Order: sequence, then structure tokens, then C-alpha cells
Amino acid sequence: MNHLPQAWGRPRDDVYGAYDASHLQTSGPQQHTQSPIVTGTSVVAVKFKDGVVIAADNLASYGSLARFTDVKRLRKFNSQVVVGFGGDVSDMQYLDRLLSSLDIRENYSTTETPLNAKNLHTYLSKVMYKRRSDFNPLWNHILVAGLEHENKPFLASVDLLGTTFSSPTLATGFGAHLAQPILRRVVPDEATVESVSREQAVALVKECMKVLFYRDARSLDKYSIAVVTKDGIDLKEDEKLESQSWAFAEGIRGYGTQVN
Amino acid sequence: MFRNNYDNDSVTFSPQGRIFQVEYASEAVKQGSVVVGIVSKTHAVLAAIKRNAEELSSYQKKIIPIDSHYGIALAGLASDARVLSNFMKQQSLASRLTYDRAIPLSEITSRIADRAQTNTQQYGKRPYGVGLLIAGVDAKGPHLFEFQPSGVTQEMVACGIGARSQMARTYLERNLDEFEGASREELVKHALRALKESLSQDKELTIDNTSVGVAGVGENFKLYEGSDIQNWLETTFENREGDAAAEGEGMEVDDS
Amino acid sequence: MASVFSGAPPQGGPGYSFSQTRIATSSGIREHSFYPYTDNGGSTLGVSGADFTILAGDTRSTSGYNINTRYAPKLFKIGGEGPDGTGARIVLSVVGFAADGDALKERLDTIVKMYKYQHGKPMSVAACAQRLSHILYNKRFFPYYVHAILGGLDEEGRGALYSYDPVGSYEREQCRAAGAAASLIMPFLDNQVNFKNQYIPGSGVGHALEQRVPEPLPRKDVEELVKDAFTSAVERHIEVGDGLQMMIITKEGIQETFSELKKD
Amino acid sequence: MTSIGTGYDLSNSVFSPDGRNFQVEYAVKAVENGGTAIGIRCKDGVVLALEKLITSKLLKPGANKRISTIDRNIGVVSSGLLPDGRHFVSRARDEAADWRRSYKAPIPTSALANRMGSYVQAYTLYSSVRPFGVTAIVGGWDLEAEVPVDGQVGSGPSVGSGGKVEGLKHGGPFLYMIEPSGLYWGYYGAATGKGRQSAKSELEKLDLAAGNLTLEEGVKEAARIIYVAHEDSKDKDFELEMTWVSSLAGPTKGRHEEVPKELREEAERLAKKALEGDDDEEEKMEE
Amino acid sequence: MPGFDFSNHNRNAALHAQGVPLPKATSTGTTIVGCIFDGGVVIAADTRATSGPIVADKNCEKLHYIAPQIWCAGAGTAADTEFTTAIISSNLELHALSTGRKPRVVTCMTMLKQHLFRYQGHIGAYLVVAGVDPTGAHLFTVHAHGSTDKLPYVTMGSGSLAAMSVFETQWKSKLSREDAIKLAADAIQAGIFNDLGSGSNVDVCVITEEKTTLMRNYITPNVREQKQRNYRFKRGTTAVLNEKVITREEISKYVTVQELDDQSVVGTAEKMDVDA
Repeated sequence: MNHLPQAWGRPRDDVYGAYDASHLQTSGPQQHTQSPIVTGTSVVAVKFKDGVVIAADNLASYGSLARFTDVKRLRKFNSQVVVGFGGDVSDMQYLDRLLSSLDIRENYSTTETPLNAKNLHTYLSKVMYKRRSDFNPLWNHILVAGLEHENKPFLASVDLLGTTFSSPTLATGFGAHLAQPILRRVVPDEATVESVSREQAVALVKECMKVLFYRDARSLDKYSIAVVTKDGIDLKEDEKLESQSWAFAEGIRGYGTQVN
Repeated sequence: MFRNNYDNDSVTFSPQGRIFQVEYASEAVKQGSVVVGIVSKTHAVLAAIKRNAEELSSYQKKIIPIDSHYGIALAGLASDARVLSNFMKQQSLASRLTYDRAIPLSEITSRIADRAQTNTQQYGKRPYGVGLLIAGVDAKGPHLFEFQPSGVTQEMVACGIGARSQMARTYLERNLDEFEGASREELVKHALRALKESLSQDKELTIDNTSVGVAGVGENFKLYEGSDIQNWLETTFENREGDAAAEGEGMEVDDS
Repeated sequence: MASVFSGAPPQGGPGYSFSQTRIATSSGIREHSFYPYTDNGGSTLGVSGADFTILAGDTRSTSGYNINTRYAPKLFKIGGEGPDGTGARIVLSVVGFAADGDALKERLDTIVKMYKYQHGKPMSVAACAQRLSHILYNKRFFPYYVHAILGGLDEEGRGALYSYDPVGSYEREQCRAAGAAASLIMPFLDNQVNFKNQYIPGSGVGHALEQRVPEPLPRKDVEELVKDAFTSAVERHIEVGDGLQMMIITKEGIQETFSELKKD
Repeated sequence: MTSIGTGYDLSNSVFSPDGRNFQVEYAVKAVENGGTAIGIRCKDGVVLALEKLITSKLLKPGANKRISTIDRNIGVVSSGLLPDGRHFVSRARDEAADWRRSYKAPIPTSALANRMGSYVQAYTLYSSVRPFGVTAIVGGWDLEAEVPVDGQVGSGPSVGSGGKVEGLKHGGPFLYMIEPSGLYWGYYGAATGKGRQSAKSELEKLDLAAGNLTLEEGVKEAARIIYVAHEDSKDKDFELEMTWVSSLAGPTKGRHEEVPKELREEAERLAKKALEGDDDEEEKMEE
Repeated sequence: MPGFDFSNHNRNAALHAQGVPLPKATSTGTTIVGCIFDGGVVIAADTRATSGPIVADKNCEKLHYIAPQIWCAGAGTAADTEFTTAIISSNLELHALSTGRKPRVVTCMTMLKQHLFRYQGHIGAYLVVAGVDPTGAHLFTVHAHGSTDKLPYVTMGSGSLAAMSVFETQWKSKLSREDAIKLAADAIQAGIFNDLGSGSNVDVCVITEEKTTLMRNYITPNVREQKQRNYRFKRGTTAVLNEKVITREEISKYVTVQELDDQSVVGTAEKMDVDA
């Protein structure tokens, strides 16, 4: 170390040559997220007659590295809304804080009705659309699960472009390809929701999580699952996949002509 | 020679801790013609007397529908009310856009209250010279709020502000117990009667000088004027010539 | 959407060994890899009659080869009150990038509501049509990526239909198809609504043959045409299907209907 | 009064020759007319209570709450000009939100009191504004548990370097009172408004500094004190408004909330009974 | 010279560089599956062929004959799957004739992968190869680049994930013939209804030791509904600008004309489309 504080913590000039001070300047065009860094994969959700079930695994990947294995990607907003995040984890954390501050604001008055799932989804869609319009997207695909007025089940999605849609079953990321067909088989339309029980819905979502673990290379066998009904939210953040089947692997020899 | 100089602006306390400018602004409310509001378990009603500057001029606007779920009635400076109502309209639309939610009445009331308070604490501003009654229905049911120039807002069961409104309030206090269970029609009639109380002896409620606004659970706020209120006026005051003491009986006849 | 979850390594690292050329060049200004638009598929159409206007759209929302949902409306009541749009007399249909479509719908709706609040009367469809054009052109250099069709009744009570390009050029028309299957549906409408390429049999020989003169079609015929247009589009366009939402604007108000379409 | 007619009391931010800022003193007068507000710091939480005078029969009973939540764990009750109280609350909420934005954690009660003290004080400095016509009591529970940073990824190592330290204690109940001058102190028991004198003397009897009073007892004492303080203005009706905040383990789970209806009514019943004991003659009038 | 003609390659590359887009090939953006069962193997496919977002063929055939008891389901570029399977079928038949044995599935798979590898992925054929030979029932996938896989159940094409979701939730070992058909058909339907590249009907081919059963349009879940209106135009609606009649006598000067009755004319047309 020398006596010049501005040189502390920087490469030594005598070893590495003069420091390129242009790295320090903060002016220049503002940089925005161009790609996600640490990411979460699918979120899956399905409506049933009294509410919604939503699940996401506990993995945050850094490229192909399984970086964090205890990340909670489902977030309780209040007693009737859960938000599930896919995509960039740091943007998820930003949104998490945003939702916290919104929740605090909403609870200044205890006498008012809390924001329901539909209200929150509308809010989030404005946030996401605003950010994409500023060319500074929040790199997430979000599912909002919960109840709307008269305790009707509500499930809708918003992505980094601000595109929104709602359906009795939803899945983001890899789940859109792999889980949606499973979910739609059981709950093809809004009318069917009425005949789906909580147990069926939970079993269905767990089945999806299992298939996703089989086939999504960026997934994990530890996951979080939440059930939202008018009685509140039952959120479990440390679930493990059960009864996996690898029976197909039996008897597989090679990829072609190999026999034994 | 010193005179009372504590009333020159709204940033000076009097030795008693009063702010005269704010109190004077409240006087402006009393210059305005009377408006009343009442809520029941299911409905919120506003009623107002409209003045005209002269025989041939038009009548002023006293009740303004803001969003589909609520409206306001004003007493005092109409131009101040317009500023506030524009603000309320904009805030209400913003709530629907951002949250897909009808703005709660307590929320919109507190937003204008905050605006009004700022005007009482900074030099160069003046308090609003208008009082408002904010009535409508939100997720929590029907509400009535009173807004004063000082920035004080209160949720009321019934309220009257404006010229000679004390008479209206006296009527409302006398009949306070009846409001909660009252039907839509009864509530309107109560409001009209309260309005009538505060009118000077030689004045009548007519379809030209009266406005009524009603909102209910599952029913949007609607402004009634002119021939729309003919029926209410007739049924409310048809026993006008009858004895004032038998008012209670008269009401029952009306309701049947 | 696949890009969101691409397994690409963090930016700046070396590419995979078998990629022969690095696509991104590190010199100069960095290119935006974020593209703010997408196409959510689907199709809409509108036909105006003597005293009505019909707008219709399928309810499929897609991204790539995926179906986002089988029920995403593309038709919106403008200037009505509450969630059901009570009292509205104008309908906007949007197809293209759904998020832009929603944003456009909400802006127009707010403007029409403010107009009513400030002027004490509902906005005419002609005024609304021009306002919509301005909204679109105001974003000339970051456009709303949508094809809009606006329908209502004009001051004389006749069906009015306006169609737009994404940056605000607009025109009043008898009929218009927009969106993914526009090129499939529009020739059909040209032929069936405006009788293009139809001549009056026996009215002449060669060039002397007379064009069949278009006349406003009755409502029932138009409804049937709309259904046939969509069931046919569903057959030949992969992004069209699931459901058909129709809004019929008459002097009595707006009637909304929904019918099923094929889901494959 | 010596101040009147001197001209030194006509503008804020002006000192009189004897070093007083009369406008601030007048603002205090505004507070002295307000309903009594008190706060009690108990060993496991804080109670805030307010005597809400009923100015009109037409007011909706039970509505018009005046004790406000600032952050999840902090409440404010004030006495004086109602709109100024709202201004104070609104600013306090902004400060709390700002703190969260910077530090990703809730604001400590002491820090909030400090910031609000500075804010209120600033309104005594300029002739273009007037001082706040309120005295505000700020009560909160600073979380004793280790809180995750908002949106934290994972739970971190459970042992070893960067791991958690067992048995570390911080947080607890805090109570501050901020006056129109911007002056603030921490309190065991604070009172302001019309009946502050009798309320203070009641508070002093409780020996709060010993730290033995439980939250539930505090609620009952608070109700009683408000009833005692109301004795001076008996001719007017009032509503008792009470909120509390406890530890995570306590009844409010670290949140600032309204005292449940049953408990409040119980406390009121006891308060009335206590008053009757003091003064039997009043019994019949109490009804 | 056998093989492909590359003489236009340089010209095409230059055109492409100038921004001229490549001509669009019909692709069978497709769901195809295969599944082994006790005693045989079943493959299935949807019947949609697309060109971009346009449906090029609503009822195409994606199950290709290789040998009597070896069949292929093809995804990718339609022409590539058709020609590749045809050439391998031809070669395999020659091979069978010269060896005097029934062709084996591994042989077919090996010929396919060697053929495809040679073209480095430029032949866009993605195939599910299935068959029964004296060594048993076999199921393979072959990718355009030449890689292969051998699994008890496989899916390919744009609907492969949708179809795989069905297998992953419902497959078990030692399926019966009926269960296997049902499972394969369900998998295809998952593709039909969840993947836009797949649609229309389900074709199934079941191969056992005894025989091969091709069940064309095994399930038709997407029959077009009746049109609301009649679009028959009055005769004379279309303008005729020019008219010239050539008599039989005139044309007889150039070609031989033979009279046919109406029925035999209809008989020669191939029936393809489900909807008329």
C-alpha cells in the first residue's frame, strides 16, 4: 500500500501499468439488463374449486451451475395472494421489496379491504410493462395466484414484456411446454375448475414438479408449494419430490446397436 | 396602534393556537348553498340546493359524479371544488388503471385532505374555500365523508354543510336512528326533508333548484336533476299543507 | 420466451467450444439483446352494416408454438363504466402484441371517460377514431405493435368502422380483417361483403359486364359470414382458434357473444 | 400575555428579545386543546391510547381512526390539529419507506423519532411555514429476531464463518414524544393533549422504569388513564382508541395493530369501575 | 453423378447475403411418438403439415413405410423425411433380398444415421424408427445430425415435450398392446392440443411379430363443423373476358382422344382431405 488513498484497492501502477481511469467514469449511456444472470426455472399453478395451488422449485441457476439450492421463489403477499417468480433472481428480489413496500402502504389502514390477487396482478403488469417500455425490463415471468372478489380463485401471468394472460392452469418457462399439457388434461377450461378438489389440484401440481425434475436440466427436486383458499395460505417451502420413477432406465443399453 | 394581525395568512398561529385564515376559509363554506348527505346500510345519498345568480341565469352545479361508484356535493367556492374534483377524478381513474380497483372512499378523501393541509402550512398559499361531502359505495359498503377547508375529514352517518345547514343537521340528528335501516327511497326523502329544513320560509324545493345523487350496493352513483326528481319532491312533500306535527304519519303514507 | 431461460453462460464468458464464430462483437456500442415486442397471434375483423357494426376476434393467445391461454379477449368496450363497461357504445379490437394492445385500450378508455366527465356527453365514434389515430402516432418511434379496429355507430346511427395501422394511419371502411389470418380473411370479406370479383350474370359481355353493387348486408348474414371466416381461418392458420368473441353494436347497446372454435 | 402586541409573535422563525419563539409556543397551545393521547412502554410492548372527543352526533361511530401505522412495527398517536397530525404521519411513512429503500430493513423507532424531530424542527426555522400544531407520540417494537434482508436469497450458512450467533439480543419496545418545537425525548410513559397533567401523574404512579408492567396490564392502565384524564371534560362524549405493538412472540407478532375489541371493552369496563371506586357520586352519571 | 447437386450453393449464399430469404420448405412441425409394449412396438403421429404459420396440409401422413415390419415416424422438413425414408426403405429391401432375411431395425437405424451424418444436419429429418425383427421389438430415434437414441418410449418434433409429459406421467413397463396404443394416441393428442405445430388427426401404426397394422386417422378429434352459409355462386358471376372453344375434332389433330364415362374419372382421384 502507498500513501495515496485513491490507489488503494486498485492494481499497482508499477506492476500493472497506469490504471485506466476511464473505467471509473459513471457518465456514458445508461446500461440496462440485457440478459438474466442468476435464474429460476418454471413456476406451475392450477385453480381448483376453492382456490389455487402454485409451486416452484428452490433452485437458482447461474448458467448451468446450480448456484443456490434453497431459494424461495414463491412469495406470500398477504393472506390471499401468492406470487411465483421465474427468471432473474435479482429482479425477483427487487420486486419482492416493491411488494413489501406496497403491502406496508396497504396496511396503514386496517379497515380497508386488502388488495386481492387481481388487483396485485394488475399492479405488477403495469410495473413490468413500464419497465419494458423504458428498455429496462425486469427479467421475470410471474404468476399471481390467489383470490379475487367474492373469494373466486384467480390465476394470471405477466412476463418481462408486460404481456398478461389468465387461464385455469398456467406454467412459466420449461413448464409452459412440459407442465401445461399435464395440467390442461385435468383442467381444460374454466368450467372444470368447479369440479377439481384441493387434493386433486395438489397432486396434479406435484406430478408436474416431478416431470419437470425429470426433464428440465435446470430444475431441482426440492420445491415450494402453496395453496391459497379463503382460509389463508398454506405455504410449504421445503418439500421434496416423492415416489420418483426411473423404471424406464431398466434394460436400456447404449443408444443403438449395443446389446449388453 | 396594533390591530389583530394573526389573521393575515395561514402560517401564523394566534396566541390561542388558532389559525384564523383557516377559520375564515370555513366561513366561505357557509356562504354556499346547503348540501346534505346520508348513508344507510345499503345506500349513500347526496342532496343539494342549486342557486341561480338571477331569474334568467342557469343554476350552479352542486353535485359532481366523479367515478362510477361515488360523487361529491360542494358548498363554497365552486372553482376550488373543480380543482379538487378534477384531482379526484384523475386519482380515481389511476386507481382503476393501476390496481383494477375502485378507489376506496377513505383513500380518496385522505388524498384531498393531505392536499388541503399543505395549503394551511405554507406561506403564499390559501386554504381551499370549499367544503365537500363525498358519498358513494366501495368494497366496504356505503360511505359518507365530510371534507373541510382545514383539511379535516370525517366519516359521517349524515351531514349537512353550507348556508343555514345547522337546521338540516338538527333534522338529521333528530332522525339519526332511522337512517341505517332506511330504504333507498326513504333515504332520499330524508335528505330532501333535511334540505327543506334549512331553506328560508319563502323558498321551496323545485325540480330546478334541487339535485340528488344516489349510490348503492351494486348500484352506480347517479345524479338526478330536473324531471327525474319530480316524483321524489311530490311524494316527500305532498302532505306539506297538513299538520307539521303529524309528520311521522305522513311518512308512512309516503312509503306505502 | 425461450430466451428468458436460455442456459447461456453469463455474458462476457467464452462461447461454447464448438461455436465457430462469436455472434456478438464487443467493439463499439453494445447491441440491445432485449427486444421489447412479441406477437401474440390471433385475428380480428369488423364489418359495418346499415344500423349496426360487428367486431369479432378469436380468443387464443400464443407465444411461439405455445398457447398462453385459450381465452384472452381481443375486443374491448370503450368508455363504459365498471368492469362490464356498462353504457359503452364504442368497441376497440386490437391484435398483435397483447401488452401494447392492453395499454392502448386503457389509454383510449381513460380518454373517452375523461371526455365524458369534462363535456358531460359521450364521445362520438368519429372523434374517438381520430383521437385513437393521434394516440398511435404519438408513439411513432416506439409504436404500439397492434392492428386496431374501432367500431360503433355514427351520428346518423349507421354502422361505423375504422381500421388502423400501428402508427396511426386510419380509414373508415365497410369491413376489415387484421392480425395473423388477415391475409386469409380479407379476400373473403372483399368478395362477400363488398362483392369484389362478382359480376351480375348476363349483364353484359367481357368488359361490359357489370360489377355486383355492394349494399349493406343484414345482420344475420354478417354474423354468419364472420363465423365462417373464423372457422375457415382456424383450418389454415395455426395461431387462430379456441374461441370466437363477437360484439355487435346497435342503438340498443353492445351485445357480446362467445362461441367455441377448434382447439388444435 | 407579554407576547401579544410586541410584534415578535407575528412570524415564525423570529426570536423575541428574551429568546423565545412565540409561534412555536402558540402551536403548543393548539396541542393543549386536543384530546388526551398517551403512550406506555411496557416490558413486552407499547400501548398507544387516545381520547377521541365526539364533536358531532352525526359522526360514524367507530370510524375515523386517528392512531396511525407508520411501518409494520411502529404507530403514532398525536394530539392537536388533526390535519397537521396527518401531515406528520404521512412524512413519517415516507421516512420509514426511505429507510427501507436504503437499508433493506425496517427503521428503528429511535431513528424514526430522530428524523421526525428534525423534520418538525425545520418547520420552526422559516417564516414561510408555520410549526406543526401537534405533539406526536411514536411507539414501536424493534424486532428482536434476526431479520432476513428483504428478498434475501437462501438462508446462508447456519454455522461457522458468517453463521448465526446464538443468544444475541437487540430490539425491544420504544416510545418517543415529539413536540412542535422538534424537541423529542424517549419515554416510559408519555402524555399530551388536554388531560396530560392528570395523565402524567397517573403514569408516574406506575413505576414504568422498573420494567415490570406487562403489555396486557399496560392496555388496561392506558384505558384507565384516558378515562381519568377525561374527567376534566366530562360534559363531552368520547371514544377510546387504543393500539399496541408486541414482540414477535407476543399477541401482535411484532406488528402495530388495533387492540382487539374484546380486550378494549374489558379494559374500558375496568376503567369505569376504577373511576366509580374513586368517586361514588359519579356512578349514576356514568351511564 | 449420384447425390445432391450443389452447383447453386454459391449463388444462393450470395443471394442470402443480400437479404433474399430462403424459400420456405414445408415442415411437419409435428408431434411423433413411439412406445414399446409387451410383444411389439407402436408409433403414432399427428397429421398437420405447416409452412410457417400456415397449415399446408391438414391430413398428411407422417408414418412412413420402411419394410413390412419396420416403420418410421418423421418430423422436420417434409421432403427430407419422405426422401430419406424412401431411400432407406429401398436400400433395406435390396439388403433383405441379398441376405435373404427379414431386415432388422438396427440395420435400418444404422443406415439412417450414416446417411444423415453424411449431410451434417442439412437433411432436416428427425425420425422415430420402430419395428419388429427376429431379435425382437425395437424403438429408436434418429436426429438430423445422425445421433440416435434407444429408449422404451420416445417423442420428437415441436410437440415432443407435450407428448413426453403424457409418457412421463402414465408410462409403465410391460404395457399391453391396447394400453400402448391408448398411451401413444394420448401423447399425440397432447401435442395436437398444446403445440401449435401439431394438429388435426392421430395416425397410429402397431407392429407385432405377426403383423403390422396401420391405423390411418385412428382418432379424428378436429372435424370441421358445417359452414353457416352456402358459397355457391350463380353461374356467370365470374367475368369472362375471353372465350375460345376447341372442339374435339380440332384437338384430335394433335392427340388421341378417348371417351371415358364419368365414374372412372372420379375413381382415379386420390382422396386425401378429410373435409370436402
